[in-house]
Amino acid sequence: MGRWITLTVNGSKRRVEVKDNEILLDVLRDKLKVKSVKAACWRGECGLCSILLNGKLVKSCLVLAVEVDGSEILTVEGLARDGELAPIQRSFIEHGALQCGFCTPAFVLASHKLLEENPSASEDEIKESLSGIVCRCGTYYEIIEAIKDASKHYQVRKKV
Amino acid sequence: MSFKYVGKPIPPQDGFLKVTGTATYTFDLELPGMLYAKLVTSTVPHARIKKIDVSRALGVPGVVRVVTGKEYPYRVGMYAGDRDLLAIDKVNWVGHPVAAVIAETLEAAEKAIDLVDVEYEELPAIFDPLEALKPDALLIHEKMEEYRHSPAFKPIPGTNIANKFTLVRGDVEKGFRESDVVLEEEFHISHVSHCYMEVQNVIAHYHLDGTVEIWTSWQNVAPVRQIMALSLGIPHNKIIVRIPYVGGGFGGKAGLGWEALVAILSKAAGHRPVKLVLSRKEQFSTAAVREGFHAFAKAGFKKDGTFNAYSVRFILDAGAYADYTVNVGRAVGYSADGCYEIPNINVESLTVYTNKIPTTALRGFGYPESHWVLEQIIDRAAKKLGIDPSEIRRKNLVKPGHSHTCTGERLREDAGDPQKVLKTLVDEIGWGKPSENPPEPWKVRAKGLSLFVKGPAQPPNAAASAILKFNEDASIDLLIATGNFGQGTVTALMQIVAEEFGLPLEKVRVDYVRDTHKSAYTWQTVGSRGLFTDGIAILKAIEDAKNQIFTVASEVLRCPKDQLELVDGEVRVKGKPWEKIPLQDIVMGYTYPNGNSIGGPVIGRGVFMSTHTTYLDPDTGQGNPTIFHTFGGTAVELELDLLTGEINILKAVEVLDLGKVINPLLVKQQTHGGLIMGTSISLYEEIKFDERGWVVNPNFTSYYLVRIKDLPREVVARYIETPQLDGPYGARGIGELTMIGVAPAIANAIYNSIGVKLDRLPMNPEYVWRALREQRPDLVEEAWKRFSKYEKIVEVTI
Amino acid sequence: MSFGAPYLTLPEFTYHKPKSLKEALQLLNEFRDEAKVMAGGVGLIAFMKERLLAPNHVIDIKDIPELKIIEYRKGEGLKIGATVTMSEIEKHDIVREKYVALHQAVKAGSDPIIKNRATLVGNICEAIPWVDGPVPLIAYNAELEIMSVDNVRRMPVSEFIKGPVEISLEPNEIVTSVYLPDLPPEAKSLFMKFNTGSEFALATLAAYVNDSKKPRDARLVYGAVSTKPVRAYEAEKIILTNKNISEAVILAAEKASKEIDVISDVLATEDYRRHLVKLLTINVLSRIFEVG
Amino acid sequence: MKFEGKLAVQSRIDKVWNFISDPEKVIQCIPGIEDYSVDEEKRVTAKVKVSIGFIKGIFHASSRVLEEDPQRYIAKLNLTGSGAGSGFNGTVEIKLTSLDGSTQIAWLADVNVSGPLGSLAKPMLEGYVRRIVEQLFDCVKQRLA
Repeated sequence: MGRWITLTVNGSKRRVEVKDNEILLDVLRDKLKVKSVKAACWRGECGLCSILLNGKLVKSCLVLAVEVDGSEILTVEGLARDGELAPIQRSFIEHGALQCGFCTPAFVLASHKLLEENPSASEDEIKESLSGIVCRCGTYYEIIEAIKDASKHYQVRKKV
Repeated sequence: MSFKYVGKPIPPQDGFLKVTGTATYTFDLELPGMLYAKLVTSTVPHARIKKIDVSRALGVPGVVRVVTGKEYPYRVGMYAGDRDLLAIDKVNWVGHPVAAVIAETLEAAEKAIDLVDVEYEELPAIFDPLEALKPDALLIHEKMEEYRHSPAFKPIPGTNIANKFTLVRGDVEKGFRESDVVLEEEFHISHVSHCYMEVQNVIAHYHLDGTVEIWTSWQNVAPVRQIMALSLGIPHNKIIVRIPYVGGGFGGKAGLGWEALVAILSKAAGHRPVKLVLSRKEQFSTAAVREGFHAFAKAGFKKDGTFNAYSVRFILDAGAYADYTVNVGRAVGYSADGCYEIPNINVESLTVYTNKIPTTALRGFGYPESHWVLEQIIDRAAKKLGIDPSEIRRKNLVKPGHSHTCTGERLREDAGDPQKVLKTLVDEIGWGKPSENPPEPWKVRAKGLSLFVKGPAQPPNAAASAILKFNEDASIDLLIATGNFGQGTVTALMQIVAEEFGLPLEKVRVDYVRDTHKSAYTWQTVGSRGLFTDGIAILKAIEDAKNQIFTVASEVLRCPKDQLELVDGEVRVKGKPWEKIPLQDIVMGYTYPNGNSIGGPVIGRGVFMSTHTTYLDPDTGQGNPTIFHTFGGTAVELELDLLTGEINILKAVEVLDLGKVINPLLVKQQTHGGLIMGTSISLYEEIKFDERGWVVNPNFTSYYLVRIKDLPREVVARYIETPQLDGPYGARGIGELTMIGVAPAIANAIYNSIGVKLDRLPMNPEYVWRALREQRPDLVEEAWKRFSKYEKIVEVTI
Repeated sequence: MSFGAPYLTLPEFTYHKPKSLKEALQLLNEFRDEAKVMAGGVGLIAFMKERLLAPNHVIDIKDIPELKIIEYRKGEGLKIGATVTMSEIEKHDIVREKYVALHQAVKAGSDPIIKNRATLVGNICEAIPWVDGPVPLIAYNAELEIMSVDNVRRMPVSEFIKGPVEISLEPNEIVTSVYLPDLPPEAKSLFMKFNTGSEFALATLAAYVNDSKKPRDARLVYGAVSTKPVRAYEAEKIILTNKNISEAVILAAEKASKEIDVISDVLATEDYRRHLVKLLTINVLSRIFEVG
Repeated sequence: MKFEGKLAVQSRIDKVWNFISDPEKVIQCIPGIEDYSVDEEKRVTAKVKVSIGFIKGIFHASSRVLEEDPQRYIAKLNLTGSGAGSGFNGTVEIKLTSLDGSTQIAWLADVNVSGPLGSLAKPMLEGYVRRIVEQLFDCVKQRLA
């Protein structure tokens, strides 16, 4: 009844049996135990289940698991390298850009992606790129500050 | 005095786990052998249940049990024990849980709920609390007299009134007669949802030996246990409630939750653990939300602006179950006077049942409602009297040390400095200085003010405690129960501990799981009380631990205790810093070189008990309801589009007298968060119902939350530090405060500038557009002319 | 039955991922009513979660090479394949420079994360009254290419959408591409959306004007105000014939707000929408004609 | 949503009444009916296949007699049902009048649809319900003919 798919999740290859009607979000959380991927609406409105799917940010509640066989997935668990936080992660902590923390994985991941693509993102660009994720605690000003502050590290990276 | 940690912008101590995605929420937890529950909910607003047929549902592979209300006819609740676990014989709103399916997978449970056949015999439904108050109205709760309720409340059996609060002070009729100007106004608020991101979810494991283990996304452990013990009759020590990280609460995870139900489901399913996760739709239709509200106010002022008499009637639309809303009704009642001295005041606050979604507390409960009314009344009076809104406020502000609140409580001298709050607010917003003209001549810019005061709404005996335990290396485990759902309180409390012992912050640890079995007791983390009550308990625990440490050190150093001090993790003799013992040599007991030992492991304990609060008199509402008051104010400068009705906040200023800012980074974060939530609720949020009582916008598409692109352009947060002498380092609470002033400040800005009254929330574009057309057709006409003849093409960004 | 579809999981179906259009069409021909075609999946999965749809088969067309194409040919116009995402359209140079209304509608259509999956064709086929995609397409007189195993046909987008959740598509047909006619260099188009306090629009307008032709060529298409995008023919006529543009803009706005069908729903009432139609018309047309 | 309509049937009023007031007979005329049962109080429960645009779903519906007056030829029914995540509820009133030899059936329906279907497709539900009712009475007309 199920079929086996292969995914690379945060750098490690995973094989998992899924049913055709299973949502990627649920497979990541329930079967692969990638619990940083949260959910709050299950229909593409809150953005908390955002992941990088083959380098593109998508909301995993609107993706079937069977369609992504062979794909590469990056979540916030995969950002830290060799025990070192990514600059955006450090910046989120320093600027207090988190309260309850439930939306934090999605915001961190989306901010990281934004800065990798556009290290000198303007405030408007930051706002536009994060408009699909909801933070009910209202930590938006701090998130913007954290991104602006972290951007210097990404500018350096890009030059290298 | 200079501190190492207190008053410093320390980053949130749970930040690392949160940015790496490793912070654990109940949502992330699974237990071995766990089953999934899904609720069958009512599709009709009011009906007798004639028959429930579960046979088809039981046929779904993977379904273990289907439970209905008749099997477990318990009544549960925190303040009002008016709620059933599952509808017993009657459903009272669309979304009322009627049955629960328990299955091996969520998918099987979801399939099965469609196959539970419920036969209803419909009854007439009441959707408006004003209808519910009519003498011949149908009773939604026919046996109200049988419900358990806290002594602070007054339900009226034989009516739909879940709580009646009355407050009388002075002679209001005489007050009106002696007033020069009397206004009568009406205000309304729509239902809103808390929209915390982590939905309500619970795991319960009812063991065969009668022990119940609970994991839940809730604000506090103790009330969960208390509700379960009282309503299910399980002894307290057989209930273990654990709360890991919580994805937001805002008061919506403080009252009655699903724990008792899920515990029963676990028992019914053969004592296997069961998890219930609400969907967002169920959050909008089945979980409790903030109540709807009507207010009818009459206010009398003297020519010089003196607020002389105030009579107000609050009608709360509590929905099918009132539980926590009875306390909201009480709080809205006793906070009716805000931060003003009103000699003659009369308040009636009715919490009324209707056939709508049940309701509960939301950030500031009662206070945003009372201030929505009062702060607009002030501006309307100011206009009538020709007095500036800041001046009329200045004139009527309470004077700590002299004034009495409407409950007759004499305000302490150290309660705060409302005049300074007002002055700072007025300065920061540039009150009196006209706004710049907007680039588009069909828009207007305006400024508005609002002041507020708030104390924790709690029973008089709401206690807290703390246990502080040293480890071998003189690191500290702090066992507290204060909920951790984003407020930053725990970081502030850790700062206090590190400060007091002169230890690095890293040496203080608060486990992320709150546990009735392992954490100290605190009544609840609500009402902005955590830092204050638990902070005091912690300071006492520190004192207790220090005393133990000094007792030993005094013997070792041969020096009286009062000559010792704790500096940088060492006990030193004052003035002789070379005579010292490192803490780690004492905290497990001191061992002399020969092996003789004295003292022992140091465990500090401390409690907080409010000794000066009282119940309020049932007839007059007089007494001392709160443990402290925090004064604050919000001012906004906004731009109103006269053609679309859109309101755009250009600048928001918030001033709070916090006594002492323990952590400026996190206090600012709370202030910003409250301003944003306040903006969202003021301008957009509203649960809408259709004529059958169905919620028509149970999602984030048509129930709009402010997003990152909708922020006020500029925010300013200023803090005044008038120490609260009994507060930890002089501090007062903040969490809820930050939201209260936003809505009235917006409405006041518009009223002040163009005289348009906005009486209901939310002030969304269509509502504002209607109000403009009705109240100022001339302005709209003028704006239209300017717009249609506008000479410049305006770049509108899409 | 419970209150309004509170599901987190999907109903059961069999998933197919054909590698060619031929294979996809054959599958669809076989399953017909029992099947639904999935492009980005945004609408389909949301509809399935709501239990508004419960197909037995889902045919995912993402692997079909020819549907991924977006290309412009001078003299012919722009072709956008069924699986081209909104992000790809938004970034496309020709779209940004030439098909301004489409670019603006895509930009404003949803958040950037959704746009990485959502497709324009999917947006059209959902036929939800509040979506933005079809509105500029109708203003451009865009057509859809629709295929079945034994037939290929073209149909204007305006005729394809019949009403909410109702489209002109046989059970064995797939919408393969959208064709936008090439535009004369003088042509101007703009799109504007009013959605304060809502993820969905309360009203949108896409306008297309070719001022160089005599008489002028003008199309005004309003979205989110009615059960489907609607054109204001009478208002267009005012634009076509009136010599005084400043005056024509106002008259057209008045006319449009009166002539079109407008509904009340959970987002806004009919009154307010008619008013927004007026404002949008003036805003958009003044900018097109650079009235001043 | 309120709808009303009238149609004439070439049949005697008592014959029409006997048909109309017999759920077993009327139910056969409901478009998309898949399965049904009738109890002794004329309470009908039925499974109906509904398709509105591309949305297709099974609705579980039931009806109950609220009022039946064979003297005045008036019947009033309550309808409730659910499907596609949505619910509906309403009343239908039917009144027969004799028109020399033929009979006029006048109906008045008041139906509310709640849930996703209601908010998504309310504007077109009107047309849909109208179509269903017309088909139903067309069928009644044919059966009586």
